[in-house]
Amino acid sequence: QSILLTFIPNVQFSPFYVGIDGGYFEEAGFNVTLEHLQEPDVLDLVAVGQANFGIVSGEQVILARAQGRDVVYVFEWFQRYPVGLAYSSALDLSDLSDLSGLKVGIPGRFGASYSGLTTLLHSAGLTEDDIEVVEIGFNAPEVFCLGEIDAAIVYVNNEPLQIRERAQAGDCGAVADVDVVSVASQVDLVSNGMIVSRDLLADEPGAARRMAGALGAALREAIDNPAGAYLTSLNHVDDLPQSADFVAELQAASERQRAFLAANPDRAAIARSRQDLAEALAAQFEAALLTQFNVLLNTIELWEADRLGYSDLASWEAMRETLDLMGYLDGDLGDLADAFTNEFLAGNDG
Amino acid sequence: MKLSLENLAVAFSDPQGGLLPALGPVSLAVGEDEFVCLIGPSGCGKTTLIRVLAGLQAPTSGIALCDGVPIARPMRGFAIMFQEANLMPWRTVLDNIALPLEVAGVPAANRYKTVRALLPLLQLENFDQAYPAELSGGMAQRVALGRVMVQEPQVWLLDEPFGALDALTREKLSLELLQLRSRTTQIIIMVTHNISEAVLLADRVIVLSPRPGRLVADVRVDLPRPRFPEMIYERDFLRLAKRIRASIDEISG
Amino acid sequence: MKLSLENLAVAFSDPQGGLLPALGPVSLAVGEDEFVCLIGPSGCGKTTLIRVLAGLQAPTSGIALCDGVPIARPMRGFAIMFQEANLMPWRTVLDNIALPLEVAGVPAANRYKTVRALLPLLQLENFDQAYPAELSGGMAQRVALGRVMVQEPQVWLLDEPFGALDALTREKLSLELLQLRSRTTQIIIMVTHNISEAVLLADRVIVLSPRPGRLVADVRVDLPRPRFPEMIYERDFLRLAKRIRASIDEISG
Amino acid sequence: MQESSRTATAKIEKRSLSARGNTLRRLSPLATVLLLLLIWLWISDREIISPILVPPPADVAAAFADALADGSLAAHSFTTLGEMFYGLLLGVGIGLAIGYAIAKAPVLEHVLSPIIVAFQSTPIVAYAPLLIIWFGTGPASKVVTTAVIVFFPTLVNTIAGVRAVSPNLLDVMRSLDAGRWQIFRLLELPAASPVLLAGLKTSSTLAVIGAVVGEFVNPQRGLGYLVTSARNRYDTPLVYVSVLTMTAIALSLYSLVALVEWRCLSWRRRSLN
Amino acid sequence: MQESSRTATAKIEKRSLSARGNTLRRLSPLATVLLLLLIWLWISDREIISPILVPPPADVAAAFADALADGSLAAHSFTTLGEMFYGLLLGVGIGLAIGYAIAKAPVLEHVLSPIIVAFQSTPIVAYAPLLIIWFGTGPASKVVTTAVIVFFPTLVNTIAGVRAVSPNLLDVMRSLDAGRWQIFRLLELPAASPVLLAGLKTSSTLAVIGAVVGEFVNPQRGLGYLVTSARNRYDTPLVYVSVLTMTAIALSLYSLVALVEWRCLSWRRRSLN
Ligand SMILES: Nc1ncnc2c1ncn2[C@@H]1O[C@H](COP(=O)(O)OP(=O)(O)OP(=O)(O)O)[C@@H](O)[C@H]1O
Ligand SMILES: Nc1ncnc2c1ncn2[C@@H]1O[C@H](COP(=O)(O)OP(=O)(O)OP(=O)(O)O)[C@@H](O)[C@H]1O
Ligand SMILES: [Mg+2]
Ligand SMILES: [Mg+2]
Repeated sequence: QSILLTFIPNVQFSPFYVGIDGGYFEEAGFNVTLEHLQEPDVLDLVAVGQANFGIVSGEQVILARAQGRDVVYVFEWFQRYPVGLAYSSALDLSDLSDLSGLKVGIPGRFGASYSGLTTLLHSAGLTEDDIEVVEIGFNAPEVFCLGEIDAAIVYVNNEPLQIRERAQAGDCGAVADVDVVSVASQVDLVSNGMIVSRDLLADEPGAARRMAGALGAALREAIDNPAGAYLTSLNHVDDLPQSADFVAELQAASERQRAFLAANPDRAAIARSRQDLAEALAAQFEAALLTQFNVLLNTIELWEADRLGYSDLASWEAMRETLDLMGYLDGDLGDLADAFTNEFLAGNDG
Repeated sequence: MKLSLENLAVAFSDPQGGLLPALGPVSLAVGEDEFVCLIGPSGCGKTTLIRVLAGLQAPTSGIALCDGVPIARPMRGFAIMFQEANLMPWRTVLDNIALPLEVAGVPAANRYKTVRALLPLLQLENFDQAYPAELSGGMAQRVALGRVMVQEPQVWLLDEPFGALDALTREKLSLELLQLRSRTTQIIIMVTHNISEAVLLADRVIVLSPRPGRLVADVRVDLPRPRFPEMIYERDFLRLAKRIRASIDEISG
Repeated sequence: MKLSLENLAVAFSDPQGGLLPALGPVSLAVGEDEFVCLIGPSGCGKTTLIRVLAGLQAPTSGIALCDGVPIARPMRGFAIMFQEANLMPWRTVLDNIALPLEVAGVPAANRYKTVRALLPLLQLENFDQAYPAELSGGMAQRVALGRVMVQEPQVWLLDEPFGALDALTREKLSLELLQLRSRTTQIIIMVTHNISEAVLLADRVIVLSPRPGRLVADVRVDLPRPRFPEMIYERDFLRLAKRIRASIDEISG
Repeated sequence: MQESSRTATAKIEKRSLSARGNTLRRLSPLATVLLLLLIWLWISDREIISPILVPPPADVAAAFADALADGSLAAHSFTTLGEMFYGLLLGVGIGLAIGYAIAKAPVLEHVLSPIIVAFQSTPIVAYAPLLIIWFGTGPASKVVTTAVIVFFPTLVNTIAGVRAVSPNLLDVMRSLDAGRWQIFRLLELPAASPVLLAGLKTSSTLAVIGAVVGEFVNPQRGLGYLVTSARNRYDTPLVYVSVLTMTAIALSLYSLVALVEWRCLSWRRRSLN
Repeated sequence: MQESSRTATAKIEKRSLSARGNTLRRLSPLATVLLLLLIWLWISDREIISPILVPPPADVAAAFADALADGSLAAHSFTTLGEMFYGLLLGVGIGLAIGYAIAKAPVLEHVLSPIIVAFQSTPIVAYAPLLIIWFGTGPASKVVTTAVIVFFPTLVNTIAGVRAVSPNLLDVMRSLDAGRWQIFRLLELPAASPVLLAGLKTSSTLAVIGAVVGEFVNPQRGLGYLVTSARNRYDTPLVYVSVLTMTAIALSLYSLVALVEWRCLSWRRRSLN
């Protein structure tokens, strides 16, 4: 059983590594291998039945359904939309409409970044014509630090860290620190999650449920024990920063966390435990060693929810509205409610 | 083996898009053991004739036969020496001469032995490892001759084989050719511009007209064999040479 | 214009990595208006000598001078005809002959006029639009000769210019050469293997030894001019021819 | 007897049929395209591959008509064509110049090869930011991408072609006291042209890739952008339209070079007859 | 007088110095690399380009040492090398075969060129899903990517090289009643080798690009993966390490071809002296 992922092996996929190493997938009856592909390829391969499970963002589901790919979104992995706008702290953007007239870098007019920018502008009552859009590819930190743009559309869990690190090292021109306004803070847009094909639901209705359950459990473990998740990721991601000290410290932290979790703490307490861990590590290790771990912590903030996997119609509608604004929806989308389902999530039995 | 040409003619498409008659029609029969020299003005089709016999050029009309079989492709036992040396520039003298043996599948040691035995005769003793670009014009021609000799053919097709050689080397090699031939029966058809050479070597001298080459004279050389260079001062020799010269002068009016 | 060679010698690196003496040392002076024929065994360095004079080959020792100036690169007024035709396969006969004029910057109309006037002489009338691959060996050689003629050189360096031609064409062209020369003063240095031709044409016949070629005989031909082919039957002619033949026989011992 | 005269007759016929042969020759690429179209029709009709991946020709034709009608296809194509044109100009020009220099002075090959190979083998993503900073986000960076990829085949084939020029013919030119430029124009260019044109064939098809890859890295407009954006919108017919347009451009360029070749090498064709 | 004898002396000296010349020749690429390194040092020392884009050599060296020590660089390189090897084998093999066929039967060029050019000019993103369906997500799909890009230069140069074989020498072989394979081995291969090797030079450097692009589309491991991953972490020194490794691989391959060329064409060198 392949799960098709996007991008490349990366600490952000740690729930899947936990799912494999922790035996969650196996328990659910899957022998999982992970493959990384371009997002449209993931979607098409799931749609034609070449693979059963894939991870794509919600907007892709809408777009693809409009073009006749009958895939269903069964588990919302990222509860918060990961895109945001990074800008120098020196800039006052407390009111988003102040964006007007600025030079904003974006990878290109496609994908999640573009949806994110459109949504941000829309919620600020602006349009693309009010700002200067500069297409820079995936080169935001460089271009930003060289002062070529005023702000950049970024993935909030990764690039701001990189830029901040540089800014603090004095490597980022006039910029001393960056602030981020995330799309999620303005509008709830549906984000990355797991898809299956309609055919699979018809042929093997149990498979989606078992997979959603396993993923939910693995995701929960990754959220609750980031140190453990990072250690597991080391087995799957070739070039995660590590050192003997760091690994030993993470192992200790993971053990402590396990003990702490055994006492059934509430979610707020767990969140605090993550914060504490981050601070403790920051005091102990140099920043370069910690970046990927911090990416993981940032990403966990995007995953965290009371009901993992749950997506609501409003976030889908918001996404559709955005896509409409972008002029991307010309096909026949049908009923948006067919695009996703929450029926396979734990606690929704029957 | 017997060769015969029956109304053989070759035409090429000419620059203006028409047809350029290059040779013939020619009819000719060459017996078992004949040494035939071809003489004719430049561009009259001698090379073309040789190429037809070698199976490299299809006739436009008429036919060339070997023992009654039409020559449509290169035949076994035939060897051709081209007007140009046509050596492979990446092969040494040794390997160029050995090429026919290599194609025939003779093992390396054997073929080099055979070729080395030939080098003194060709006066190329110290040049076995030289490349064609390091040879003089006459040396290259001798390598090409060696490439024919090594095949021990039954039919030799030689297109001005001694053209680039000085008189002495020329005599030496042509006498060598006569000797080789005295040992086995072979047909030799040789193009030359040298009347004395033709009379000295051949059983028959064929004179062709200007383009398109037709048979103008077929002079039987009935001098005794073996022949020697000194013969060129003999009466009979001079008579034949003059007759050939006369028929050449005639055609060019 | 006067040419002189002073202890000129050329050596090439030989296949074994040593040095192969190819020519000389040779010393020679050629006057204003001389027609010199070079005779020598194959591989003795005739071509090499011609190439040194053409400025295409640096001597290993000694020097070649033109009016006292060392020849280190191709000189104005010199034209060389190579032993091979060396035509450009992508140029028609017309364009191949016109090449020197094109290099000299002569406008197209003029150069084609000049070349066309030359074609009958070369017996290439209907082949102006033919490509080299469509020519016979002798025709290609005549194109190469035309390429030299069109330059109207003061010094002609001819390396076996008539080697691939039949006796008649050969005579015709060499007489043409004599005529051309009778009109202006020109130096002609010509390699040939044909003793009669040498005596008929030259003021001096130089005989070279086998490699490395040294001067063996320097025979002054004092036959009256203008000369005609019929002269070859005259006593003086035969005497000179015999003398040259004797010195050739001598060196090859 | 029959065999040989048959050969002869065949040879003569071949000549008189050459006009018809030319027409055939010109039609054969069309025949291939038609055949491919039929295979495509058959595949999508039988759904041998899901229509999600291989849309039916009719859909693609419709998408093509749309893209033509609203002028977007033309606009994107012009962008890409412009990038290709300047990229080719730059890359081929520099490739010819450096290649000629190397052919004439072999030491240069040893000195320059590390730089040249590095240029050629470094994937563009690696230096995309530098490209954007130096050449901006406009077409210049794509022109550079194209030039880089186009440069190499031109270079190596120029070297090979010029080096193979017959030394005998070089002697002829030298004996005529021809200048460098004359030697190049009258001897080296025509002598090397078969190899140069082969390099140009590779370069011209790589030019499309170069421009499109440039547009992937920094997509603004052009056919590369169109592919990416159509792919991201799951508009497979439009993906096909843009890819087929690229192919058409590449094929036109290739045919152009082939035509030049056909003209330049007419002598060889006639000589070989 | 002096001038000419100087030329002569120079010529003789050149010969006796050829051993030293060889050493020089071998060292000159190293010298270039050294020079580049110095320029790089100078740029990053003076911060002419921001260290964000061009990290100091020392950092890159450190990253290189790390990547070597933990064996990851070797592992990724082997993956990419493997893909390249099989891709080259496949692409060059097919290119040679089809190229030879086209050279011998020119009609084929007209029939096949649309297919071939289409293959060459279609960006891989357009057919990535098909590639994965047919060849899976393993190395096979990258081998195919490599083969596709490597195929074309081999093809066109094979055509050009084989077509340029002297018809006179072909007559020699035919007169010896040589078989097809003998004609190929004894005449066409050596005669066409300069042009074939030029094609191989282009192919071998494109092979790196092919493998890496394949890895971008479907990244599991390999140098393409390493670049993406380092890029994503904004680990510029590691980006440099992986790119320099690619360059080193390309350069080795190129040198290998150049070496073969040096051997094959020794006759030409000696003839030209
Ligand atoms: N491949 C060809 N294409 C067109 N015409 C040709 C071709 N080969 C030869 N010819 C023509 O055919 C005629 C005869 O040529 P051929 O080479 O047989 O003459 P030849 O008698 O050998 O002359 P030479 O003594 O000069 O070598 C010439 O006019 C030549 O132009
Ligand atoms: N480029 C070269 N490299 C090495 N050796 C050469 C080169 N050119 C000529 N030679 C050698 O120099 C000697 C003289 O050659 P050259 O061509 O001058 O002879 P030639 O007198 O013209 O002979 P022929 O009458 O056969 O043409 C020969 O032994 C030849 O092998
Ligand atoms: Mg002939
Ligand atoms: Mg000579």
